[in-house]
Amino acid sequence: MQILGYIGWRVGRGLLTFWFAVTVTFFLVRLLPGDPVLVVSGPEMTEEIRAKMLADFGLDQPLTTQYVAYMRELAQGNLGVSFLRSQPVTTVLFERLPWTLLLTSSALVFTILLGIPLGVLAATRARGWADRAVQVVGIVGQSIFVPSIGILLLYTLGLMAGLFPIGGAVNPRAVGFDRYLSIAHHMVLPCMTLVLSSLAGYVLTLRSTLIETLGEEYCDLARAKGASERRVVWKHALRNALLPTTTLIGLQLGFLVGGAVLTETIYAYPGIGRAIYEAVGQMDFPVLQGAFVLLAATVVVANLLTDLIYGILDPRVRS
Amino acid sequence: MLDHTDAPLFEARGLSKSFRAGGHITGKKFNAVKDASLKLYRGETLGIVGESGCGKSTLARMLVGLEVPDGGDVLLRGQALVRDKASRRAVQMVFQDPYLSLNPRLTVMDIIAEPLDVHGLARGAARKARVGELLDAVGLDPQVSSRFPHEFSGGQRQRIGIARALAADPQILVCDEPVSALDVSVQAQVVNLLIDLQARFGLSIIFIAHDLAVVRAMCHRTMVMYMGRVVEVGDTDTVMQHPNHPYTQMLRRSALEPDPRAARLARGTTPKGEPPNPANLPQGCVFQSRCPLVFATCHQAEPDLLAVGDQGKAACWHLEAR
Amino acid sequence: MSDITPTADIRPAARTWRAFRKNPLGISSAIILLVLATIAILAPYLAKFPSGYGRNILMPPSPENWFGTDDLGRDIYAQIIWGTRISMTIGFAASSLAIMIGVAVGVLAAYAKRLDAPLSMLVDVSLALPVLPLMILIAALVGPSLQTLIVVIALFSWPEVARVVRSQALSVTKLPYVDAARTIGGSHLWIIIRHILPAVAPIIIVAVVLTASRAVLSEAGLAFLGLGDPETWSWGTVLYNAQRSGSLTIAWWATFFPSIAILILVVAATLVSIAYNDARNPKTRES
Amino acid sequence: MTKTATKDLALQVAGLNVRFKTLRGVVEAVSDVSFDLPSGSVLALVGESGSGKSVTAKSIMGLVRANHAEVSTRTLQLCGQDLKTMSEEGRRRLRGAQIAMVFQDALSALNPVLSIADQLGELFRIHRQASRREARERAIELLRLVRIPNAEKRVDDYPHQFSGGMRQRLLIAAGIALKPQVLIADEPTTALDVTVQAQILDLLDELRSAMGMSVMIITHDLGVVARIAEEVAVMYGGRIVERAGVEEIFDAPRHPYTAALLASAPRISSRARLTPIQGTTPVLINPKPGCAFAPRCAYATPICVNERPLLTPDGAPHCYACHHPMPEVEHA
Amino acid sequence: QSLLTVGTTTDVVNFNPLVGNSKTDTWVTNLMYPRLMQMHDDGTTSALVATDWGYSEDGLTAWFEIRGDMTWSDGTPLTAADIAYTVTVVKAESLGNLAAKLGGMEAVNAVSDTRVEFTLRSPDAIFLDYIGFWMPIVPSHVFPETGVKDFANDANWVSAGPFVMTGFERGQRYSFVKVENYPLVENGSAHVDELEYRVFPDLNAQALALRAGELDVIANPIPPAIGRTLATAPGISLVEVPSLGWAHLQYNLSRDMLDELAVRQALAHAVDYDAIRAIALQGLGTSTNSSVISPALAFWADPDAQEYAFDPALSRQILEDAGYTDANGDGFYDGLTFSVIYDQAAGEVANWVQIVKDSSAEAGIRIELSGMERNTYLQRARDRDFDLYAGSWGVMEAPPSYMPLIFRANGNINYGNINDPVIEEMLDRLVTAPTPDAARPIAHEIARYAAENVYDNVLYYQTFQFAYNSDNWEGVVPQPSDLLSIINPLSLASIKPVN
Ligand SMILES: Nc1ncnc2c1ncn2[C@@H]1O[C@H](COP(=O)(O)OP(=O)(O)OP(=O)(O)O)[C@@H](O)[C@H]1O
Ligand SMILES: Nc1ncnc2c1ncn2[C@@H]1O[C@H](COP(=O)(O)OP(=O)(O)OP(=O)(O)O)[C@@H](O)[C@H]1O
Ligand SMILES: [Mg+2]
Ligand SMILES: [Mg+2]
Repeated sequence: MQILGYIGWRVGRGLLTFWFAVTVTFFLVRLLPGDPVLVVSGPEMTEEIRAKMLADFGLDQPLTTQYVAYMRELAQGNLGVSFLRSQPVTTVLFERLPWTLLLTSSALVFTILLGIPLGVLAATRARGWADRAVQVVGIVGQSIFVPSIGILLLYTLGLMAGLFPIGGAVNPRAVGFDRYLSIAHHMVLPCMTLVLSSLAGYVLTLRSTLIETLGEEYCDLARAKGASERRVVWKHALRNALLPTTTLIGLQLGFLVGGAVLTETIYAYPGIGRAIYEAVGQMDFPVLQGAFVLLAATVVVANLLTDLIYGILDPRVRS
Repeated sequence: MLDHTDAPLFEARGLSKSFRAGGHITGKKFNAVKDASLKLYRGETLGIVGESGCGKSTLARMLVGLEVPDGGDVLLRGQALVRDKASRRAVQMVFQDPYLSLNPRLTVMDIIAEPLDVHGLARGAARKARVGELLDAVGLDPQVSSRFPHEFSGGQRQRIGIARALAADPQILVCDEPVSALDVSVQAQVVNLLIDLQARFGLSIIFIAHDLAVVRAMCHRTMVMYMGRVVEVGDTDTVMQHPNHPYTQMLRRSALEPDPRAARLARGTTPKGEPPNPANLPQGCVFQSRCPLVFATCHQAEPDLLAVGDQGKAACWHLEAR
Repeated sequence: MSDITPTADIRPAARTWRAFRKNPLGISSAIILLVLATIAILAPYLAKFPSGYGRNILMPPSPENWFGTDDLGRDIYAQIIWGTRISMTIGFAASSLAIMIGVAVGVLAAYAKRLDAPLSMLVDVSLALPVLPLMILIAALVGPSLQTLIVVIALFSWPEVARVVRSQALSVTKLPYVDAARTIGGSHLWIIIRHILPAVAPIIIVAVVLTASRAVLSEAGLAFLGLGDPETWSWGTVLYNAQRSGSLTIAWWATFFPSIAILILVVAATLVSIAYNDARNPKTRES
Repeated sequence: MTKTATKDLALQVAGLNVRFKTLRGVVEAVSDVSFDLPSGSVLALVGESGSGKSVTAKSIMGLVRANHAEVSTRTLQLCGQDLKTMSEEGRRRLRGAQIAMVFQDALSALNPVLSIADQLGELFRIHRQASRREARERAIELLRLVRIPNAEKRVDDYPHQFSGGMRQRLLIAAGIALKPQVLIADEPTTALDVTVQAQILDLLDELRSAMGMSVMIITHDLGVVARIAEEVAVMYGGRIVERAGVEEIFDAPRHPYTAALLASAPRISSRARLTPIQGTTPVLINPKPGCAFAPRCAYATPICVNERPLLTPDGAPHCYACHHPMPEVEHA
Repeated sequence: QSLLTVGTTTDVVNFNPLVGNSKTDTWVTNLMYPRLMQMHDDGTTSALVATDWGYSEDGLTAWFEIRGDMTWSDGTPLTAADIAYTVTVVKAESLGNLAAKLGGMEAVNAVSDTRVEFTLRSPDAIFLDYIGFWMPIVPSHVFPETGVKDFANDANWVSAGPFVMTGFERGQRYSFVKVENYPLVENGSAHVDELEYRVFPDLNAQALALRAGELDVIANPIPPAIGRTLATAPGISLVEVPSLGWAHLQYNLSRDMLDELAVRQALAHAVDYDAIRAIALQGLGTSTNSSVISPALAFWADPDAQEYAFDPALSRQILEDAGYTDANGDGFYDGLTFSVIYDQAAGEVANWVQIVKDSSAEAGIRIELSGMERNTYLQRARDRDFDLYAGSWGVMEAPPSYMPLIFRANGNINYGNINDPVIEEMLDRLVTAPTPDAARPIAHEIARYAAENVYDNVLYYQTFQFAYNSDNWEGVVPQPSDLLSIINPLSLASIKPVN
């Protein structure tokens, strides 16, 4: 019952978050200056055409009316129709979302796979040179301007060494298993860039919590029980130290999922961040709004997953 | 023995406070304090003892206005205590942890003068003089006022905390386990200081502790709490030597004296059982799960506080039956 | 009765400083930050404002142009020096703004129990928003200028600040000395100003440094997408010029120097705050 | 010293020094601490906060590992095995199996994210190469041993699901799991209520006699010392200032500190005004040459300030470090 | 199976050629929806689908004869009815700029399978040229009767170009296969079997992809800086084509001071025209002699036009004569501060505004750069919310069609807010001139008048550079403007692998 209460509370919170994000972006998108129909027809368009187009998309209605209508449609899973493409927004965005999810989740997995051992290394050798090296490398990775590293990697590994394709997500002519290989091949550089830029956050958090955790009394007790240092670190300290890191992952997801714009730009990766950037230029409100809805949903779901993982890691949450 | 025929100076009537278990909003509600009443007379020290989590601090916090009771009243000279600055001054508190109850970023001067600043009681030279007086009163050299708390030992810090409370010119001092964090040797310093200050300023003191021996040394009357309820109250000597409530008896029996022969006698006589989960109490007396004397009535209803002897009261169905 | 032998203990702040001094990474990073700040202040003495065009376009670094020239023949060294000024201004202005909002929200949430749930929710939700796309949206539609950038970056950086301030303030509000101030009769404002703000001050210092460095990165990102202020020279603008003119892969100096400048600033800021946190935390301090 | 002579001693410590290099200076946490723990006996280490009790215990366990710490001993033997020359790996094998420790704060000493089965079973898995299943079985047995009801079910619970008293039992269970020769209990009851404290002390007593282990108990509660100890060592300022059998200590303390400590303790049986020890506990940073207690001592003379007294009479069952010991009293 | 990959920076916004307006849209739809005429480097048109055209004596009827051998990729013949259909729906649904041009048309009729006739309200000398070049022909049997505006056209394409689209993945690629019957090239169909547009948002990365052999052609014009490296890169060739539009600095006449001729003249003399062409454009720009008729338009060009001299001293003289002073001695005339709006992302413009800023400073005029995101910039231009506007027009091929738009008081792209009865009168004459020959002198007159009054400051017309992999491909057919360049249908149909 308690656990159900907890889950209910988290889900409720998630829904609230979702609603809030949708509302904020709805009004943001519409309250800002700029003329949506301009792009559709170009500056030479006449006044009548303009008025007609505004009416077509309901943009001449009061904002509140538009909002109510939008929420009603949203409840039925309808995100509206793109201004420019005469296509449902869902169609437009679902071409992009899977790529973003694929890229960011792979980056996340690699970040964690790399981050944990590096964090452990740094913490167990605190203040030693290995620790400093991990810190510096991690921080440098996080601080490099993404396009700079992107161009550098493309130039060296892509053009000079010819190891990786310069851009795109997949070679369309590859079929079957080759297709997966091709997807992986195309993903290496963008994924590497994302991992590099988010690794430090995890490593540093893990490092500092692990240092603290290793000083906890239960770690001393484990040592008193004759556990080897290795066991103390991996069995006793790590799970506890991972808790704040898990929270961090949840917090950074929004950043990661929406923040890959620069990476996607440089690597010509067909993600949703890039789609948003394009939609801004095109003032395609429905697509913009829809992208924010999807991102918010992704983040909310991911946060629920994080909560779940937290629950698995921390029995105190479960009961 | 103090005269208790006057009206009490300070009184609590039927105070209750409930919390959610675990502090989480999905937690189950339980009574941290339930229907607790007490009277405090001028110049007297009332001890409150009980096991950890029995609601001593919560009661104390309600008395000084840090916690808003769910029900019940706090009265000063028969008047309900309003939560304004001025009446706050009359009831001051001394905290348990001498390390965390002083702001490490302020000098001793600023710490002790805080009540003066808040109430605008003294400024400039007067402020300094008053702080000097207070430091002197708690046995510290007024010279130390420019130092920071971390430069003092636990006992000295506790003195600073007491000086701060005194700066507000209170009539009542609520001390929440002021000595439990201190070493025995220092404990005695603070206990003696409180006794002396009480005599000097005519203070009334509520003294919370879980160590019966300290209460014995310090308090005129003693109140015993269990699971948020007052189970016994009375003259300290009676409570210590002839406890009426089976819980008080159990406490008394478990307490160890620094005397090898006496202590060894206690071996193997320990009562079994642990306090129940406060969020999941059975119907009836709260002590039923550990009481050696439990009988049918105990499972049905909670006993009321009944007068026993001249001043004492206890809440037990056995006394009712007697 | 009063024999006060001061214990050999030192003040927490002094202890932090001593521990900080012992960390070579932290101390050298702090020096780097100071140097950058000096460059920002002394920019007019270090280089002429990069205006005018020259016929020597895209020249590699040389004695005349230490960092080479860009596609309009302008000196990149001068652009970097003046860029330091603008980038740091944006960083600190945005972070100051974000800190003000974040501290207000964080302290309020920690202090006023009733506001905690809604405010924490607000913070969590704001953290969940896709920040960069929203920044792009606003910057694009309002029109890029220094002020827009500062406000937009601040608008999306405060929740992080609010979160750390809240958790620190929360632990402070639970301390007995805050209770003590309440029993004395101190007003809410008194308690917040006298006890809570000073206690979160160290966190705020760290947050200023970190938020500022992130703001610099955000500015560079926005500038790179064409949303920078064209009137000024920030590091992001220099990079954007390189991108737009197509010199990104051709003239390494046009990309390298601004990237390095950003890198140095952000790395130094991060290392300083890590070293400071390590020095402040007795568990990680190691003595 | 012959081999047989050492056999009877479960633990032999001589000349233990522990120093910490800190920002404030060198903390001489433990200086020249020596004591023997005979097999099967209970030694109480008493002293005020900061007197070095925990550091002594941890250094015997080999758990003082911070790189700013410096540990040295003249002798450190566990049942005749020289720990001083032993490799870290060798000492690790002894920990938990032949020498075990019970910590003060059960809540922070139990790992919040591991089940009790994991935490207790771990001992068998490390030292006895037990299978996961077997380890769990043994954990259940242990829970029964320390009287935790419903052991089969509770073994899968997590620390936060137990009450304070039960957690302390869990720690004790971990301590006695492999029937060590020496059990060091660092303030095992300080955090507990008196009623629970009494239960725990009973349990310790019982287990000790059942298993015949030697116990070193650390406390600052004189009531606990009186209740459980056979031998007592009083620590002050990182040194042992007096060592004797429990009755001698309480009846005829020779060191003024011990006497003052006893006098300052409140008693339920009397409401006399307490006699505190004035002044404060010593600072362990760069200590002065004389007796650490001199500034607070009623009997101090200039020699006390200048010259540190040695523990005398050497090797005697009742020894003390004082220039002006309290008169020996005849007790009835 | 040969495959040609073409890089572009943006996605297709709309596959409906009658609606879409982005460059990539045109590049893609051009390959499927043919035009009646093609355009040459000098802005003249010639036959493509149309074989012959002309006006009636009174100028009120216009007609096209078209080839009879064209078919849609599904086998349906392409007939005059398709043209009539296209014209009808564009007019009926007011689709884009084309609709504006059809305002003066009364009716359209497919009189036979190969002849279509238009009834005009008044004579229009360039009606046929305009329709001929600007109107893509769409299949009437595929496109809907009504609601063409909402027709997404995003599947089952039917093409009468060299290629037909087979599918796309947004953000990644647009795939085509060749159409068997494309009689407009010698071969009768394209040489390559498959064609693919690939999206590379960043031009720098795109250039890397070309060098790495992942792209064969880059559709976007190459910025001069990249051009310099690609020129020397092995296996890559650059092709130059002229732009048919021009870049200009427009003064908003409804703003204070900008309504004074002296100020506009001073501004005009404060632009370092040579530097702009030499530095910002790396020599890839040609002077328009400050005329709104680009010399690239061989037929229309005015040989006597003269560029404003870059002469800051002269500017200062003019301003001082007009009474401007520099009281505070900061080197700038008091109050003479203008902000210039431009699209941050428009490569060359963003470059030369900086030059304009610096050279104007020499003349004591302060210019503030207000670069912005494209849409905001268009919006500001539309609202005439700027002092100075820097930008460029795409294809401005016939003065009678664009001059009214830029000079009439109600002209749609009269960004300068020009409101001058003199010019209105000249425009009336221009648009009713029965033949191009009759229109030309009037156009010259207008251009000169505009230049005298500094109604617009036309800076240059650009030479675009396009790059392709010449190791692997040959036979490109360049056409003018970045809209056609080397990825126009004829070019892509002619391009073939090097043996
Ligand atoms: N703010 C709070 N929220 C939730 N529960 C609380 C809160 N304050 C106290 N409690 C709970 O109320 C009960 C009584 O607590 P209280 O602190 O009054 O006990 P106590 O007798 O002072 O114990 P101790 O001897 O440990 O100080 C405990 O179970 C405690 O966990
Ligand atoms: N890791 C450490 N670094 C520096 N100083 C330390 C460290 N551990 C202990 N000390 C110091 O050593 C001295 C002895 O500490 P110890 O914990 O042994 O005292 P204790 O007698 O166990 O006190 P308590 O009764 O409070 O547990 C103290 O002054 C303490 O500050
Ligand atoms: Mg309490
Ligand atoms: Mg200890």
